[in-house]
Amino acid sequence: MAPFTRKKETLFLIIFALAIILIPLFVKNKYHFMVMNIVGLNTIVVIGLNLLIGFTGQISLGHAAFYGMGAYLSAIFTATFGFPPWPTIVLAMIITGMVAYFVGYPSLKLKGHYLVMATLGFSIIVHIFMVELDRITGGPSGFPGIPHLSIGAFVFDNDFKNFYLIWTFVFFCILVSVNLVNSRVGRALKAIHGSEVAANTLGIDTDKYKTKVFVLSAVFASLAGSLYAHYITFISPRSFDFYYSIQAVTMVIVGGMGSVWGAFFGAGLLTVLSEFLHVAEKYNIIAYGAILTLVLVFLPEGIVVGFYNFYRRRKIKSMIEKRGGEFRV
Amino acid sequence: MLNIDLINTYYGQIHALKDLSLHIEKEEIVALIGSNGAGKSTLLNTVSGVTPPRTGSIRFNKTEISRRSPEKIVAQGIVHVPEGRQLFGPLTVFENLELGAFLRFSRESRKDIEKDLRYVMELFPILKERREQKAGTLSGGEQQMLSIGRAIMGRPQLMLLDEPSLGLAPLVVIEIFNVIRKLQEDRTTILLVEQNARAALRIADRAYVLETGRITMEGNAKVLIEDEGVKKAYLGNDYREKRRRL
Amino acid sequence: MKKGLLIILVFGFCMFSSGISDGAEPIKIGAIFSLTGPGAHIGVAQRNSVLIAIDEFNKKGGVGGRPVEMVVGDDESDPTKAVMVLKKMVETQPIVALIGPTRTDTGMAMIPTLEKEGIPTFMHAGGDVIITPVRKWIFKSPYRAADAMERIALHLKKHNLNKVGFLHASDGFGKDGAAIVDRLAAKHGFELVAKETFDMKDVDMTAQLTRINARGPQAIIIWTIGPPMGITTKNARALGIKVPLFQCHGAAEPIFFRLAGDAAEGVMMPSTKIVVADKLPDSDVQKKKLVDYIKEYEARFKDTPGTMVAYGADAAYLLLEAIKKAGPDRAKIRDGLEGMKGYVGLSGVYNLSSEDHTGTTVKDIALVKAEKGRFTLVE
Amino acid sequence: MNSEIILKAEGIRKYFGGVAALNDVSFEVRRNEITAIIGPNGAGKTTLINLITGIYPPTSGKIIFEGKTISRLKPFHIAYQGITRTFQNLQVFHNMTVLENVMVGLHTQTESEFLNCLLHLPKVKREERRVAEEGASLLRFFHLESKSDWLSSSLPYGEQKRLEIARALAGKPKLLLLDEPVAGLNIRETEEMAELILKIKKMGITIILVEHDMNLVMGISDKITVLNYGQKISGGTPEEVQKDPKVIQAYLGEE
Amino acid sequence: MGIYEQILQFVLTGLTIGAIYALVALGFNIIHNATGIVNFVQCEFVTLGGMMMYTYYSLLGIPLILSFFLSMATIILLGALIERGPIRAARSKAIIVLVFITIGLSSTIRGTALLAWGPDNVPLPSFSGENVIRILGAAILPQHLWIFGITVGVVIFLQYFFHRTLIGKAMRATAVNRKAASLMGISVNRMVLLSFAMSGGIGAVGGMIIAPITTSSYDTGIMLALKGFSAAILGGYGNNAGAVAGGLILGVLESLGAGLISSKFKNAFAFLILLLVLFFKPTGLLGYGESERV
Repeated sequence: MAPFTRKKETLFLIIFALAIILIPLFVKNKYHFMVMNIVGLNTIVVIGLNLLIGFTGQISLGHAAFYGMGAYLSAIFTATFGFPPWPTIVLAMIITGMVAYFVGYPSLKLKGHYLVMATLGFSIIVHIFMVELDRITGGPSGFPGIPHLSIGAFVFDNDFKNFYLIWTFVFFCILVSVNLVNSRVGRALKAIHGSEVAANTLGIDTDKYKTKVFVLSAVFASLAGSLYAHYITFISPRSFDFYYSIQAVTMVIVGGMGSVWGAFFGAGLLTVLSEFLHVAEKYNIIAYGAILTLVLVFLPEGIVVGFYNFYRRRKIKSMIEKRGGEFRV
Repeated sequence: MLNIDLINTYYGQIHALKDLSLHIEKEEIVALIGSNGAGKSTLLNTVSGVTPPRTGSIRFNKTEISRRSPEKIVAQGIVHVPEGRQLFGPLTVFENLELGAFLRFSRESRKDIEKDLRYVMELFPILKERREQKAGTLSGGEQQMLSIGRAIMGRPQLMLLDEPSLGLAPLVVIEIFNVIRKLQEDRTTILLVEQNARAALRIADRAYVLETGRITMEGNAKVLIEDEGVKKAYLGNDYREKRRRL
Repeated sequence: MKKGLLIILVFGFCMFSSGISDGAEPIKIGAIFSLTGPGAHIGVAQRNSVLIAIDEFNKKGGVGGRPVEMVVGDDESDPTKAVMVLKKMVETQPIVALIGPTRTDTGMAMIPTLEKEGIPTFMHAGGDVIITPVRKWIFKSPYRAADAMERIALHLKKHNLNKVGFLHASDGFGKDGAAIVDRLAAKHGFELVAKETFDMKDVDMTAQLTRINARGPQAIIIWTIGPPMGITTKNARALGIKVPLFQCHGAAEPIFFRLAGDAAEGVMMPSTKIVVADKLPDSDVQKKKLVDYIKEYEARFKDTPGTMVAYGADAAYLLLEAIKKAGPDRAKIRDGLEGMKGYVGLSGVYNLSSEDHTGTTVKDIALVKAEKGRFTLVE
Repeated sequence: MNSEIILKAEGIRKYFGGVAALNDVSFEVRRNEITAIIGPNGAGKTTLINLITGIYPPTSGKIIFEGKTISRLKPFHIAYQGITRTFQNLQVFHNMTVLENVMVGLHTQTESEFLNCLLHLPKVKREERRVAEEGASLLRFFHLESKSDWLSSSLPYGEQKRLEIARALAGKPKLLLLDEPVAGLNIRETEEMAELILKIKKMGITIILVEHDMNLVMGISDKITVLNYGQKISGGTPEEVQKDPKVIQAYLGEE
Repeated sequence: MGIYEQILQFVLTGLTIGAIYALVALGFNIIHNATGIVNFVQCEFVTLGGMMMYTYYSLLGIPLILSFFLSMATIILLGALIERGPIRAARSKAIIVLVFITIGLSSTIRGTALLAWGPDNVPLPSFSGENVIRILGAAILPQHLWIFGITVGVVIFLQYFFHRTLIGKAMRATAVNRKAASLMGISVNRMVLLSFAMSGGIGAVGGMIIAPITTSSYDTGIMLALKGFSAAILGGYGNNAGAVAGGLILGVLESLGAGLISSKFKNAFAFLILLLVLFFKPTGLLGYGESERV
């Protein structure tokens, strides 16, 4: 889909920032805060993944591994070795990024299902390491006692404070992503999605860009993982298995590929939906699957892009009709 | 036998055929000539149901077929030999021929089908030798023969032939065209699309010249072969005049 | 969008919280189990076991006429979800105590919140990390894995089986066991000849058992819960391994016979007495309680209770006992639990204290053997 | 008007799984001329273009552009050398607007990388403004300015073809390769395209043209190279080629 | 047990488990060839095979052989329904959308299975007893022979079907060239339908023959399907000989890895080899390159 114009993006960003500031005035419930915080963390992962899948057209089923690496690196360095949390988050992002580079460079030469398998295989290997290196990671029982983040004496030790912390990061992630997709690099990524060969003949080093955006998306996931670890203060491998990868890619698709805001909506809708469906108790999984299927069958472009394109097509149609032309899709 | 009336076909966003009409009589060879991109292949695809027309009608033996799926049209007796042969590469020559008769297995006896198989092997003895070889490993000429042979196996009343001489050495082209003539003698009607205009016009009864989706000339093949306009349709107008205008 | 999200959330909460009320205001207890996901096969049985305990309690008059109501949540076997379910419960229901969760990792994830909120919690999780170190608000009802393994070790010592092979799952429970077996080997002086692991989703453990068998063990201990109990037993028998096989303290379930088939014959395991209640001497203090409970359970769920049920029910019994004495006050309930001495439960005689949040010892644990589709008491 | 040679192919061979698509083809392109490559279907024309633009390397032989061997370079390197192209099957980026398509074409003319773009530094802002302006002026040149924020997929076919040329031109190439620029266009559009190509030539850009439309080829080319069965069978001015019996035979069949 | 007997044991068990992976991989391949997608419902085909067998045999008391074929028929029907329903109705035929539709379906079916059969594992009796068979010092169960035998049977059947029957040839033709197939009068939709039905049947067989060893529950299929997919990719996606080779290689590698190197990292070991193969041969062991036309 076409991007919003720069001005519109700025307007949205301002509205979004205001919403983040104002929402806590209306919410008093820890649970609702926690749901929103998880939405926020998922959003960060999904924004990164969307840059890779939605914009560049390269599918990864391995981002749970990067999410987990962020969480575990933060946990191990701070709780076990007593590193200060903030620099550790950056360190975790750097290490995860490096790993992503070494995995991504050979993997992204693969096409289609082979790329999916390579990323999936990688994430399974990482998961096995989380489980088996139990002296360091705490193994399957998990890693407890991770410190909350703090600034000076101010500790982010409840859902409300973490709301501001997490959503500030979400805001900046959206901001930099909006910057990126509306830039030379963003256009290059979309061009790779549109036609890799054509992109290459226009001077875009497609291998380099694919690897770089893979690294960037891994770094986003790592950041979310670190925030998750410091927020919940406990992590276990179960949170970073391949179901999470599938869930994240589903969020990308349901929100709409190739739209930064779509990533936010996808993460929000699916996270809230699965919470909401607890009403259905044992029909929960069935309902979740059925809704997912229906959305994809009837709104394959995803919710945000789907509606946006619908609106856009109508607009163009009316424009053309005014000029007396013929409209075809 | 086949009546095409004012069809318009779009290929993606390209308006490929514009108000096109033509007709073919029983046991005729009709050639369709014109330069690349004129819409010849699109016309065949439209008749065989691959890219149905947006408007207009196509009647075959008085039955309207323009809204039918390719499978149904094959069942009516029209078989399309597509451009680029479109063989099933990993399957053997024999299997390719068998699949040509796909629809007949449920209606006809094996004997009839085997009779046609022998007929094809007689027409193209090389295919008999290559029976168990994978179609993808054949040479270009052999592939073209197999492609035509596969179509014969469907025992069509009307055969649509798309560029049978494409990329073939001259001797092979002669062989293929001999077979086409033989098919006509055996009472098959043929609509032949060719870039190799001279060869096509030599065996055709009638011909149509197609330029950018429209028919610009039609008539007796023997007459058209001498026409200067045909040459222009291929090699372009005298360029000096053109350049002056630009 | 944000507004829409809020509406959805509020709407959901309204639908969820429309509870039942008859007469006296009920006292609410939260109960979080893994009803879906990989822990579901234990979670569902646990929920059933707790249901019986609560109904029995309410029939006897509840807390001064006020019934106790269980608010059930499903953590989907996922730590993040577990915390969310817990927070939702804390925010929307006036729960005085919590039962569950099923798994060690979901339990660990919930601990920070539980400690902060001050909710007395009786967990069902198997892992000892839950109560080591002792946490103010957290108790657990299944035996300490260390105690259960000790029970096996005592048996080995008695029969002079000194070379032991150990096979465990790579999940939390299995790894916990792997750490304990090292300690016990040192303590009781047996030799650990081989130690192998497998993934919970694996379908064949022949390779691992072959490796163990090659080292000539005199006994093999297998530490896992769920389907692998059956697969390992079958694989071991198929390999012609004749030495005594031991499973963990979660294996004494009717399902063990279905999972292991004929191979189950002769396998030993630590267990609660619930699976051998009818074979207990009448002098056993637990016997009457066990027999009554089994009757009730069989009538209601058309199924024979296994050892897991006993752990689940005890968590409820102990909590209810404490609530009865202390009333709906979280802090008093907690204190009451720590003061619980000599309480006769299904799994043993509980002596809780500020140092011991499990309350059972190796003496409470029976060693049972699978024989002809039933469990029999070994010692 | 024999100007300097800008591109030279020497003994190019290309095999696909043992089958020769091009067999010992040599030819030259002179600066600021339009050189057409023609030949019947399957003659190897598109393969030749793909070799020049580095989509695949030749099996043997050499391609020299402005004195530098480019036959082993990756496509994006070749773009930086000053060669861009269009495609026979349109490769317009359908997921982007018309303006964005052209802006991608300016990739080689700009240099902001990931970090700068993420942070939207002032340098990036300036560059963006420049790119948008240049893109817009290109669209004006191609009469597409009124549709600059349309999704490129919603353009009519003929305009998509123009857009692809605009995109290729944005990279300020010295050599532009056009693969069947008028295929699928009607007569009026074809004439417009011919004018456009001549205008591009006037800008000082050398052009290689692969095309079946002989009116166009004969009308605007300076030199023509004719391929058949992967071999060069003729070459020269349009008049020479039009009269060459080998060419007539290749196109119309045996006399 | 000497080291050679041990290795023999590892190879034998690896081959039987590998046979299951191969079956699942074949199921993936058949649908891939017809549609180009990864069908996640393959997990549920395997799961339901075991669960239906349990239902027919243990709950309804239908004889073993009859139960076997009834279960197969049920899953074949399910496969067909999935194609006729959501897959054909999908507005977008983009591969990623279709793949995620199958993920949604997979979740729905898994939830339904949980509701229908509960979370517990259910047992199935071995087809012919549990008396251990000894081969050169290695021990296997009769069921292992069944697994191997039935897999070989399925492979032979598929070989026969795809190379000797008209419909089979038509399916291969459709996979090679949809357009040409429809020009021969072959209905592409019907071939896709058939491929869903067939891979349902094959998945079900896999689920049924492994269940007596592993027991069966509402989510047993996931890990088998994951390994099966890996096997399919390892062999070259879409290539049936590759699927069989990939499955057996993966099974043996795992078993040898667990037996000789470390049981802790045996899965990591298998996936690591898979990654290395992909890095050096990007289309799997026996895959054809996908050519890109410009």
